[in-house]
Amino acid sequence: MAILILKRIGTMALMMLVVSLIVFLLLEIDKESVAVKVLGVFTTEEQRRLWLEANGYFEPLYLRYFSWLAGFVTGDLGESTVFRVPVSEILWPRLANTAILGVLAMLVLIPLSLLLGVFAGMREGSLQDRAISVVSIITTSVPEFASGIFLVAVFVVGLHLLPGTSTMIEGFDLTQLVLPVAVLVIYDFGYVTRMTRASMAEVMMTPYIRTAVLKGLPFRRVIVRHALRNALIAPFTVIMLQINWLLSGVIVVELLFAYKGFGTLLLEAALNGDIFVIEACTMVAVFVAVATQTIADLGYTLLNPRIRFT
Amino acid sequence: MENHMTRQPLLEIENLAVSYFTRAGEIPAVADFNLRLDAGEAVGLVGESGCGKTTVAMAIMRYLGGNGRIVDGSIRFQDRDLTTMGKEELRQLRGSAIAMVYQEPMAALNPSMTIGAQLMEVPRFHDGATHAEAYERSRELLADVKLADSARLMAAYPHQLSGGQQQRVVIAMALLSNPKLLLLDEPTTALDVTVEAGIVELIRELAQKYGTGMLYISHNLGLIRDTCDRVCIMYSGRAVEMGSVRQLFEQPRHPYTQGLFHCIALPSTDKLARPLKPIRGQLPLPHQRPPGCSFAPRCDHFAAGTCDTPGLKMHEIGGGHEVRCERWRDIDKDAVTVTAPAEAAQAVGEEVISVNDLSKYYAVRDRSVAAMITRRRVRYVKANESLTFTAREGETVAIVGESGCGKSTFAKVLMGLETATDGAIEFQGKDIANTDVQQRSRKQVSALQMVFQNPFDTLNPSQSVGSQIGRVIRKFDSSTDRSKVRSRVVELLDLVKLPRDFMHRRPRQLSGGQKQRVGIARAFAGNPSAVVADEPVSALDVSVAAAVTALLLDIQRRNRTTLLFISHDLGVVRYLADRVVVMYLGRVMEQGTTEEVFSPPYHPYTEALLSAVPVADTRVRKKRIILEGTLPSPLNPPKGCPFASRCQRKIGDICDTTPPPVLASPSGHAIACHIALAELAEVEPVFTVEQADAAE
Amino acid sequence: MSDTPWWKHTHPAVPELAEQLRDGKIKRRDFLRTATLLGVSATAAYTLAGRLTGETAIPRAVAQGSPKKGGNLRVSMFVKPVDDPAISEWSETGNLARQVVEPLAQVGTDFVTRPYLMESWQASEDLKTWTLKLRQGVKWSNGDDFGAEDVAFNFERWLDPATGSSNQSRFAGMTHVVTKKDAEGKDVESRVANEGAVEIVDAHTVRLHLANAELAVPESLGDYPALIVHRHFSDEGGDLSKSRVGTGPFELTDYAVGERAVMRRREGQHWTGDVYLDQITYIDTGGDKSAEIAAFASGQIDINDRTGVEQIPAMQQIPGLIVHDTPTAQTGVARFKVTEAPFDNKKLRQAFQAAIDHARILDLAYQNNGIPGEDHHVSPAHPDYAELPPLKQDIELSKKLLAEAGYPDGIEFDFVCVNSPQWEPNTCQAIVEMVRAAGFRLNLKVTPGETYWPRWDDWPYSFTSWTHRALGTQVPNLAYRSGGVWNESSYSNPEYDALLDQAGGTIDVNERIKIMAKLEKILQDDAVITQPFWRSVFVTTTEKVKGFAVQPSLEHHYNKVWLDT
Amino acid sequence: MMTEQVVGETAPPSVVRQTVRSIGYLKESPVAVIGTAIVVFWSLVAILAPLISPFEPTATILPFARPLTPAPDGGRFLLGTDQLGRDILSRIIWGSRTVLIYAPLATFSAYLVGVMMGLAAGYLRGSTDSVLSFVSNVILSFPVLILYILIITTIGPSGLNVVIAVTFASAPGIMRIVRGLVLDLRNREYVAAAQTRGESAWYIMLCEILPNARGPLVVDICLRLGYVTITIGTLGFLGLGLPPPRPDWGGMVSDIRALAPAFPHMAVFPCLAISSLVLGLNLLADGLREISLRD
Repeated sequence: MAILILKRIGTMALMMLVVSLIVFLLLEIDKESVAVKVLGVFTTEEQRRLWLEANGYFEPLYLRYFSWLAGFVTGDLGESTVFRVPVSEILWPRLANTAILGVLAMLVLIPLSLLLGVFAGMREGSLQDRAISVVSIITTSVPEFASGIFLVAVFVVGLHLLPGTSTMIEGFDLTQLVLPVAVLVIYDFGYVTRMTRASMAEVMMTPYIRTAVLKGLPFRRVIVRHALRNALIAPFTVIMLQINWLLSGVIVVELLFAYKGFGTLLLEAALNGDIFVIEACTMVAVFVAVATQTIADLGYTLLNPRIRFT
Repeated sequence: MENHMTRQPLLEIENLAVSYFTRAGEIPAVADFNLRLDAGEAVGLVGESGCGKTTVAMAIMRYLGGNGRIVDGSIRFQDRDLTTMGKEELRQLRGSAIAMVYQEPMAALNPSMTIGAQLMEVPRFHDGATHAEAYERSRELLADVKLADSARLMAAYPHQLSGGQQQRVVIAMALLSNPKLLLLDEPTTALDVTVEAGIVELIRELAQKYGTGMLYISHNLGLIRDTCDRVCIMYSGRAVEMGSVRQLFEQPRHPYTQGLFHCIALPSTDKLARPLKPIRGQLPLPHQRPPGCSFAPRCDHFAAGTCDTPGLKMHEIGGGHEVRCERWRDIDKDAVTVTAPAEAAQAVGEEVISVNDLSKYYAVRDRSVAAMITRRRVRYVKANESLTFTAREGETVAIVGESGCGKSTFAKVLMGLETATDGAIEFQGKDIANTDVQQRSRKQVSALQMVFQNPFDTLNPSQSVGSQIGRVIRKFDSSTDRSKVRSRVVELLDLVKLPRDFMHRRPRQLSGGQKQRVGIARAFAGNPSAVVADEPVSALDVSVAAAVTALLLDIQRRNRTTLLFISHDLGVVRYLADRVVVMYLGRVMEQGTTEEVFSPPYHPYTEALLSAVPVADTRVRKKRIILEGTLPSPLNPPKGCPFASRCQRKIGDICDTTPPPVLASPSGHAIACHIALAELAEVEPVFTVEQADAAE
Repeated sequence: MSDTPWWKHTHPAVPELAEQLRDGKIKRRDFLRTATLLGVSATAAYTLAGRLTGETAIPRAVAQGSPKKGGNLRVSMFVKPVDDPAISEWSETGNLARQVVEPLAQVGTDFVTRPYLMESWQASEDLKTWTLKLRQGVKWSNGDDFGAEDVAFNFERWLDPATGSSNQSRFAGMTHVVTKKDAEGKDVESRVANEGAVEIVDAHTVRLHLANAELAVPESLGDYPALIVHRHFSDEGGDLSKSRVGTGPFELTDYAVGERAVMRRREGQHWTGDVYLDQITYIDTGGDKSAEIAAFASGQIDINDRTGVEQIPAMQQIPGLIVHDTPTAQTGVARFKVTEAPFDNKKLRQAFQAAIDHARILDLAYQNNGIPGEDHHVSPAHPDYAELPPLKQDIELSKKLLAEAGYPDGIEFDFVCVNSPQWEPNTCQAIVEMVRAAGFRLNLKVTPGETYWPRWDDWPYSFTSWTHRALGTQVPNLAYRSGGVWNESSYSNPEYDALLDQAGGTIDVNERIKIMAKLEKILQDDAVITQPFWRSVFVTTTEKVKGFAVQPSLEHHYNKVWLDT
Repeated sequence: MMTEQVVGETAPPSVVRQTVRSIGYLKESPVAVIGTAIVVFWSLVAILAPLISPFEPTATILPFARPLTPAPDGGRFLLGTDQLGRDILSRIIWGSRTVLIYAPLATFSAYLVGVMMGLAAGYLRGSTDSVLSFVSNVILSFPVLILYILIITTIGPSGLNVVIAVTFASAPGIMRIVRGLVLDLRNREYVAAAQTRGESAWYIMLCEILPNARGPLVVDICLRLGYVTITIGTLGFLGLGLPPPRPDWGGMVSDIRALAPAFPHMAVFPCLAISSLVLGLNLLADGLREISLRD
């Protein structure tokens, strides 16, 4: 197991290295555009040249890459051109905010979708199955921006029940997270539910469930002891992948609700050409994604004795 | 045979009818089914796939899935009607009074629970046993099913066990609560023949020990003969004949039962003396069953007005022997003599394929820490080691062995899908062992073709039959003339006795046997001089298999093609091969003519293989040899004789340490063994025919 | 605002202006604007104007009941970095800084520039020497007295090329170009301050010496990069978020860029008198305008920085919100690159012009919140604006002209515009639809700013937004003079250039307007631009917010704002 | 299992008959029927846009009209108009063209690349597989919307670039699916049969393997079309989508979202349009999967 973990971490490091190269090349290969982004459109060529010179941009590309990478590894993420502060000063608090949002969404999403999925898949083709399937397929078809706008129209403008933005100015306020979490969950729970349902339904069809039933076990026992464990292996991976998805999903939600998270930081950076923030955000996002993927793989191994013991 | 009427009936099925309800409507799976099973009695339920035998078992268990329903009749178990029983009562019965053993042991066990946990559930839920009691009982039963090291097994997961061990676990689970009735649904079909022998032996012993009534479902008459007291033959959802094993095997009355016996290649018989006679036609689909006798369209004794009237009943013909045939009195009960004309053995021609010291290793990269320390990072799976044999024109060479013996690897090397590690294969005078199929000339490729194992896999589902055959023709003749290709396709369809309009069919519109015929047509499209047939009929029902085998041999003889027939079924091999090569763990154990291999001197492995073959002939007495242990890992093969770890005739350390010499007789019969040939020659033959006055 | 006594030594042009006003030769508004720029105090100007015209001059910031003290004003605005006001590029930065540090002059909600940290200014006749009389008794929050030294220090910083302040170009007349050799021996040009450009006359008087005439000095002093920091600002790190010494009524107590900024009222009396609010909380609601509406709807904010025209209908639907507006000289122009075919064809351009109904575009794209444009880029808000006969849409004429231009079957070309703010693509879409009837098939290419701005003066036909400038000649100087720095249309007309020079040297408003009329007519006839409208700007508040009026540059003047709870 | 009768039928099945049959096939799942109906509905709307659209989609007529307001020159704004006075119904009708051009185009392009990669990786294995798998893992490790934002902000928003971005971001996922299918299918005996007659690798990949992978791929195409539709909408919402004035559902919502609380009709209808199309595609995928599982 230790070997497996080490191996996975090695793969992860390699992946991050390649991603860093891609990000670097994508954003910094054209140094002229870097200068334009950092100094602004209305600067003279002379000013840009001076800046490039001062910041070592006339070094060969690979040297630039290595010094950039070294900076990254040591936590020097550069300075935001829009915010004019070190990127790390804004990035980490924003990431923490998104983590709060993400964890809350997951706390709602996971039990909800697993429960519904298991409930539906347990008796495939039943009324409860049909109902859950229909609801989940409909909610999955509504884009986040649409459900967000409607929830605001109904609960904020119409009913005055909930706060319209989630800026958390007066300190942490759970009511401000209700709508963002709702939007995230509404869009995503259908997918996880359907995956869980499919997995559960498949397990319910397997010969070993037949064995368990024909062993004379009570239905509850068959479900809880025999079906669930096997049925939850696939959704586990799906759920871990949702963390990757969440990093995308929060962009729309954070924008809609003015939540000061990682998603809006990245989006605004991208729209404003805040190059070092883009780089840092992307690297962090990919790191989180790759790390969860790694955890998912390892967890899958742990959950699945067929892999664990070979 | 005791008169079962005097005994207490354990299970009585009366007028059972089961249907599945689909969008297409009601599909009757079982109709008018009656069966009585006494305590301690073993009844065999035999039939080809789709005949409804598993449905009967599942109806007893009341487990018919979402769309299956018992539409008529009753199933009484110990005088309680299972068909009307409440859920809770049923649950208490399941797994305790009635238990079941399944076809695929691997699938039947929960992959994420330990063996122990799965076993212990039975006493815990049925007998209210404590954890400790349940553990103890489970462990004891594991020992009972002859699984050594039961404590370790209790903590193991299913995938860590071999197939045979898994099935023993399933049997142990079934027996844990001392069931009165044990349903066995093809319990050995998924297992290798030597493993099967061990399981069958175990079932027989346990049934005696526990006095359990058994309903043994199988398509293999040989297995039924070994395990059951009475037999019920099913065809197309109905029982067609029922009686004691002796009654049925010696005097089959129903034309279908008779046909079945004609389809089986018995290892005790000779292909020339008793050729296979397939049943013509094919099983009707449930909604296409004819009125009256379902077998009527395939029956030689069909009489209009009699056989096609609905509601045919079983007729008692004495001694508990029943048959559902209106004309049973008119059919000669010894009609087994209807034989196809015996064909003379053919003279063999010159060598076509010559395999010389062929080896094929696969490199396996070991990434464990231990391997890093010992620097043995790369290890080799020796799939084939020093194979040497030849095949001549017009000859059928059988390559026999259990799964993992390397026969398929050899086929791949021969076909050029893999290249050899060492050695040579001479084909038409050229060494092709290291020539990838892409590098072979078109002539070489077309001269060496293959028939594959799985009929459901052998044809591309998205292309029509005609275009698949046509592609081969275009490829080998480089002929692009559409009409020429088309006429050749028609020719080939004629050759494999398929209607010409099958050209436009998609594979999914074909039955398994028809697909396999197309596969044969495809293989012979380029007029090959040699054809490799990799278990071509193992997945087919007996009646279909017989027809396909006969067809294959017929074409082979006519074209004087060399046939390399890969099989694990010694019955078929005996029937059709001229020469036999027995393989074990990538090595040749024994080779020679069919007669030589099937009679002493045997290699101990050959001997064990032969004894494991179920024989559906009550007159044949068979020596029982049960192999212990499992196949060694090909990654780490034994130093000496590969078979030493399981050999019933192991003579000592020499077997473990020294590779055996090849003992060859002048005729070319070769055995790789440390035991002297003379000693082996004195071994009692595996099969002895009890009565000299056998029909043949 | 401030009560400044009548300053005796007004600019020589003022009496003349007053005369013209009295004679009805110039409008009151024009008088006010020009007079204040020349150094007449706003109150004085208003009083004078009132006396001269008989109207009562009341500033727009009207009394709204009796002010209450206390409260927290929650403002929705991008919270941009607050470091050095001198280099800030964003009005948002200026608004944050403005609460802490203050400018010498301020443009009021009525467009009128007034002295702020000054008591008055006075320009020489040639407009080259400006004397700034600083306000006395103003204290820095650290207790220091505010004085000439602070102002001199700020000018020094602004003019130092190392600072990188945009004020350097605003006060270009105080600098000259020097050529230096860089490390590689290449010539590098940069601007440095002229010797003696800033003269400290006494503790509260500073005199600026410019090399050329400059009328807009007071407005430049009121612009957001011209906030006056303490003389030790550089020594204390040059960062306002760290060194929070200021003259303003508030201090920055909590600040996270991109999220929030909290201003608390300083102890003690501010020099402008009572400041009612206890606290101002700036809340960054992000780039999504619907989030801001939701914030208003759920009572999370009291006021926003600006309201997009596209938000107004929604704001109006929410009870308790007031949308304030003020007209400005901000605009956008669709302009041809007149040096490039086919736009070098004047007939074609005129055909295009004839196809435009300016008022209709204003209605569609800006919901009629502004003044229709006249395609010459001089605003009625400018003191030197000359009214021309209104332009009329004439599709038939347009078709005819287009045919004459050689395109009887119409013409197809690309029209490039930036994707935000939204009124720009909206305006462009309205134009595209409008001219279709005359045979112009325009392919609208909406691009992000990142694509648009690097080439903004390069596109053959594109739409550019322009901010407002004090005088009618300022934008034409930049945009339509031959070789002008921002001449995006590449328009070049010696006659036009000459008129521009002439107007620049003419202080007499009527004379100037006469010149402007010619100037405007030339540009209009040459049909270089389509200028659909002059747009208003908007700010939304809740009903609780009192004492507020929109400042045309969207500056936050919250000293007299109070919350009615 | 055999689903069709073995008797009868002698003529070779024509393309038409095949199509008719596969549509008949859909009837087996009510879910698929509803899904198909929705998709076909929108396709017809897109095709017939010039005929059924009551107004020019870009014509600026009467701003802020509520639904059912009569138009000044006759007719009625059934779904109202937007802030520029454009008829919302007409814009939705014409917007279906944009969606039904770009989403399929992007999906098709992604499929072209993904299928080729997947075939090569799954069939050729070895270093080709390692390299392609690693590349796809790297791309898939980017949260997808972040990837889109990065690409679009780098190359700029335009229809073509959306297609490029979708291709870049989706191809690796498609590759994974195809690779998985190929890994299974390559062991089929008909593939071995093709190999033993010396067929070239590309023939086997394209003619023997690919057609048999179409079942799961068709399901995936439907899901992915829906997803791409949402993605294009979301990019439009974030201001990175297809530039105006071409009507685009996501862009329509984005343009008026500030007005949504006051003029819900401007947001509701485009949102309904996009959701219903995605729903149709999801239902179709669900139905197809259901049908394929039954056989």
